[in-house]
Amino acid sequence: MPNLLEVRDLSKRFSSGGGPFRKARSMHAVNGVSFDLPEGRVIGVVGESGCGKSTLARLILRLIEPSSGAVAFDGDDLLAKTPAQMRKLRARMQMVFQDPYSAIDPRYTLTRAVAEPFEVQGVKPARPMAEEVAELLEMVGLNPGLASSYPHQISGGQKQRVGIARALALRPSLLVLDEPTASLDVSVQAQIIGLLEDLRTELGLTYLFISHDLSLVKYFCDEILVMYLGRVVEALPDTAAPARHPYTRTLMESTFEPDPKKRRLIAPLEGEVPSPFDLPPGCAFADRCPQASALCRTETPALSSETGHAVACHHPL
Amino acid sequence: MILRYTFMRLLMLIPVSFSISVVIFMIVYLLPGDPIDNLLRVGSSAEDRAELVARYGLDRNLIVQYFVWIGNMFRGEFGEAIVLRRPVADLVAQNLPYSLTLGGLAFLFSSTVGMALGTISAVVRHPVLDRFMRGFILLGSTVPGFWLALLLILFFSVNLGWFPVSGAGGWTSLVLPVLTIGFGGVALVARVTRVALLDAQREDFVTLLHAKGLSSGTILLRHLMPHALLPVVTILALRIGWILGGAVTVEFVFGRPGLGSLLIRALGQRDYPVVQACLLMLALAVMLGTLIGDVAQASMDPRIREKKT
Amino acid sequence: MNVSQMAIRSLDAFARMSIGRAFASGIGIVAGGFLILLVLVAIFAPWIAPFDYAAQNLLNANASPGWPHLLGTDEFGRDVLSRVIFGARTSLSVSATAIAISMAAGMTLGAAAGYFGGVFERAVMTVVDLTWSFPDILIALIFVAIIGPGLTSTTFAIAIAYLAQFTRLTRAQIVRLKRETFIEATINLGAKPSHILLRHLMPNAIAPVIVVGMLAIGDGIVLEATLGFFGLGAQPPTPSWGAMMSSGTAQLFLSPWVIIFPGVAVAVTVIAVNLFGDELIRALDIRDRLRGA
Amino acid sequence: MLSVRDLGVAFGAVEPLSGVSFSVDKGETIGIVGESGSGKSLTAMSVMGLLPLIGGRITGGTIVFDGQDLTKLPERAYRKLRGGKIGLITQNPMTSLDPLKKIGPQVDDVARLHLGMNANEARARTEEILGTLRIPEPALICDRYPHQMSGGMKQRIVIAMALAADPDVLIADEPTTALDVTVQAQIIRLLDDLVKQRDLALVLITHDMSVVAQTCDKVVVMYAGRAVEYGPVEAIFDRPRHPYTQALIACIPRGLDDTARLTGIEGTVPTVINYPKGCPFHPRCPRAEAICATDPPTFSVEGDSAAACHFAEVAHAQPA
Repeated sequence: MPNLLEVRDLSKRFSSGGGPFRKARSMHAVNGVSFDLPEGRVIGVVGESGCGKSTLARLILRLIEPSSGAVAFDGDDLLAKTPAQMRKLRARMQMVFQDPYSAIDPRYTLTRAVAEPFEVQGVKPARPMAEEVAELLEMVGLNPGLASSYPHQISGGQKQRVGIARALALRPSLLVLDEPTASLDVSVQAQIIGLLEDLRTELGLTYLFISHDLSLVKYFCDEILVMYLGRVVEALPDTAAPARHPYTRTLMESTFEPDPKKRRLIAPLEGEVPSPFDLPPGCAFADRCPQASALCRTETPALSSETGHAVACHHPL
Repeated sequence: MILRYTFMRLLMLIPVSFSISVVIFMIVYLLPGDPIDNLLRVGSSAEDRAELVARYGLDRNLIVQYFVWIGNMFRGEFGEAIVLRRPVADLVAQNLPYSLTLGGLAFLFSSTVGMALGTISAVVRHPVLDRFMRGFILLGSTVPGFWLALLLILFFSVNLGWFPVSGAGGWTSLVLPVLTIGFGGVALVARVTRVALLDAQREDFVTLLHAKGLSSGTILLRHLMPHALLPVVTILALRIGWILGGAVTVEFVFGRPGLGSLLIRALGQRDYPVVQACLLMLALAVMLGTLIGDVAQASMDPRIREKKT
Repeated sequence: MNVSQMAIRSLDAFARMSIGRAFASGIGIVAGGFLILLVLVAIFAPWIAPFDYAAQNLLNANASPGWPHLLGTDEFGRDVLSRVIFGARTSLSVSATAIAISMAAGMTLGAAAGYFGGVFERAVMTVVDLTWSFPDILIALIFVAIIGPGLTSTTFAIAIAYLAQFTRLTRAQIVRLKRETFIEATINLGAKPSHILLRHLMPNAIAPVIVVGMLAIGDGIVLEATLGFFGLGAQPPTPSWGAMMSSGTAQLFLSPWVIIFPGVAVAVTVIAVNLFGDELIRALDIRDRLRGA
Repeated sequence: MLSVRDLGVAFGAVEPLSGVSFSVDKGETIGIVGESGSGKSLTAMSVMGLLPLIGGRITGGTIVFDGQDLTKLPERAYRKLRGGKIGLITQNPMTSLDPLKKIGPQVDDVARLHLGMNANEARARTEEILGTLRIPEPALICDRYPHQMSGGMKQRIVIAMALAADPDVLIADEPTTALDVTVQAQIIRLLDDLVKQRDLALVLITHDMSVVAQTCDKVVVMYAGRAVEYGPVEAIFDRPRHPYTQALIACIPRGLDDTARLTGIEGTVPTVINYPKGCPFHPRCPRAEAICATDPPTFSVEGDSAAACHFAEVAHAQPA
């Protein structure tokens, strides 16, 4: 399969403060991320809060301008596009957002919300709009009878379905899913995940799935990128691959099995994700890593791959 | 920490006071007619005019003029009142104490009574009291001050004869003005206190305070009040400027001397040096008010202390 | 799309429902009914007023309330009731015009500041915050002092006095809305900035601004009355509630009704405006959005 | 140690909680699990006697702690229990400490209130407890403000407050929901150790079946304000008899070692205003029949566990 998305050395640096009385601080939210997403595959990006996974999603869709790096969508260099070209292209790369509760304009009926993509892109659907909207609602498992409801009249799970319908209205090829189930109840989360799986096979979609939940990512994705403080520390070629980075292993060990017989003695990792501002040199994980050596505190390990399983660690497992 | 914050906050006043002084300085130029005429009494001789021009450098460009003017202001030389024919500084010095007394008392009255009423209405939560408070707050924040002043005069001074109708002799003459200004202030402060307390009660950490076994009284005094005070202090600080400047109407109705009535008379008589001086004083009060408010807030809230420094 | 069109458009099913709900409570009916009645009185003043508001009758000066002068007469023997009725015209129209100007300008400034951000936003907000901390009466007084007394300058003075409020509020709404997911989602659909601003940001921001505008009409009436009281507003013989009280101070002891009734008119109107505004806020459920702005 | 029988709670005319029972002993952890709106947090508030704070009241049932019925306890006596004998850990560590006060005094309060200590003794105790919770440099932390600390650290402070007076029961309401997974593991381990070392009775309220599987001895599954199934953790996971429990377990993605497809539960989680009649789960239940829509099911007991389902007897024959 050809690559639908090629991300090369993508970085974003935010700087804050720098007022007359404050010291400017800078933060590498995303730092030199590269990966390929072949058509039809699902890549999961997993990491804890502040690891830059959401920023990465927005950089790829150019909702935030990258500081450096390149993104190619279907062979097209996205960063070379003018704003008008970019707007046109957005029809083919859509996103489902984390918070379904504010993902629809509260003043829009579902019909208007689902028809908005056509209005925005100036596209006339083949069928009458009402039919098109009903079809889209049905596609995401919503009763078309809800079409004239307002967002506040439906549940969180239903809102997320509307969000998916909006994203799919223009038949995109790439769908970026930014924690689409993080604010939903477990039973509803499973519904949405099931729906996304169905849609993928039905419409031949390619997904980039962002999540903090490793077991969900393992269930849903073909490949996994593990991020820590802006960098990809490990790229698992398949979900069964054993962890080679100490952080990935910790992440796996911190994720419990839903089975009381598989209880384990947790040897918790000390400390927490440090502030992403003004990071010291070396591996960002060194302070919490049981394997860390002097080398780790001076030199940042590069993401290197042997046999397709890349890891950024001086002392891989 | 708090000293550092105060210092930073003072530094931030420099650009603000600069822009305010420029606006006040520009008033004479924005007026229709010749700015020099605006500063001279009618029928002044050519010599008077020449002297004024020389003193303020009025023949030079605006920027130089501004610096001459602001320099004079810093030395306390506010110029000569056109109509009253006295140094403006004297006029200000004469009127300021009246404003400060009235403002200070009204401020004290509205903050203490307002906070007390607000706290009671937030804690007691009785439907009748609630309705009464809402009615009071509504009246206090809608009834025009000058009309209330007139009604009070009519009732207490004319009908009952308890207090003098006007003037500034003795403490009795202060009662009605303080009540008039205080009425609106009490309503405002009570409303803010009430809302802030109710908000604070809804905070997550309050549940945990109860879970620690603290009594409701302790929680109210030691934890809720400090939180509720944060917005109250902001409002009170804003009120400092409002009470001094907003007392215009009340001073006018009661015929009291003060910055407000000085300003309104000067405006009516087109006595611009006086207008400029009054505005400068009021602006100073407003800025001082916000400064005090911000510093007070910072001293109560560690998060603000750190954010700004 | 201009502001008034936008205001009308914003009264979609959602908002119409809410205004209906504001009328649903007892207080809402009384306050709203009173306001409608007042507007009608102002419009049809010439047909309702029992006397000519300007007709002097020095022989019948300072007459107490009774027949035929229900609310008495002033020092020139003019009918107080008729003057209060015609005064409603002046007070309402001046305040409403002023607030409309203020709202339009404030919304434009605030929306631009909130949407574009950066240096422009900081410059606008510095000025706005500064004027905001000054008493509105002071700002209005200075303005009237500069361009002279009269109804036109009163109108602009009120507009300027409340400009800061509308700018702050609109900006706060826009800034808050910009962070909502649906804005990002719509941008990601390929929407132009104009679509975002006109179809999402403004329609969502407008409800609280309109409600505050409605409340500000009450404040505007008080401010107009105060300026009129100082003799800086409506010039004789134009009747305005404030001006009536100004000329009445001299007669305070002799004929208090000249002062009491226009004052009652101001107070009752402002209270009605506030009560109805409060019901609107509740019906629209926007109390939280009005905080801190 | 703590035993809740048939608890019912009402806010005005709304009854968001009814017929909830469970008990927990020293050294034992019971999990109360359910989705949003299932009433699990209300259960915590009821046991803490904090319902009046949010405008609710207990309408029925008993909460027996140490031999006395807490529902009849006067507020003054209840205050001695809260923080003294029963500690509470709340969900969001970011907002659960007073932001205007330093950490030290906030923790000191507990020892001063319940152990009658003076300021110095209380501070010594605070530092000791912070130490046992593996918080580095307790003396320094006491002098900090909440906003200067990370979420995991704040949650430890909250735990320290709950532990300061050596309570018998700890109620933890979603203690790790707001935390990152690696920090969640730390906190779960910490709670586990505390239960063992201090012989605590822990009531762990959570929406996460994996957390329950990892830590609890017993489980109560709640749905729409009712307990629908309870029993020992192994029994619940091995042979869930209530269709809701079965579905809830089936909603957890388990990775590649499980080929079952994730489908979720049809329909939406009911809210207090639209709790269904009869069995609360019937609108979403694949096995529902006419009787489920009309008659609330009673518990069918089997060994130590029980399920409130009309078809509980046959249900376990066909596990999820």
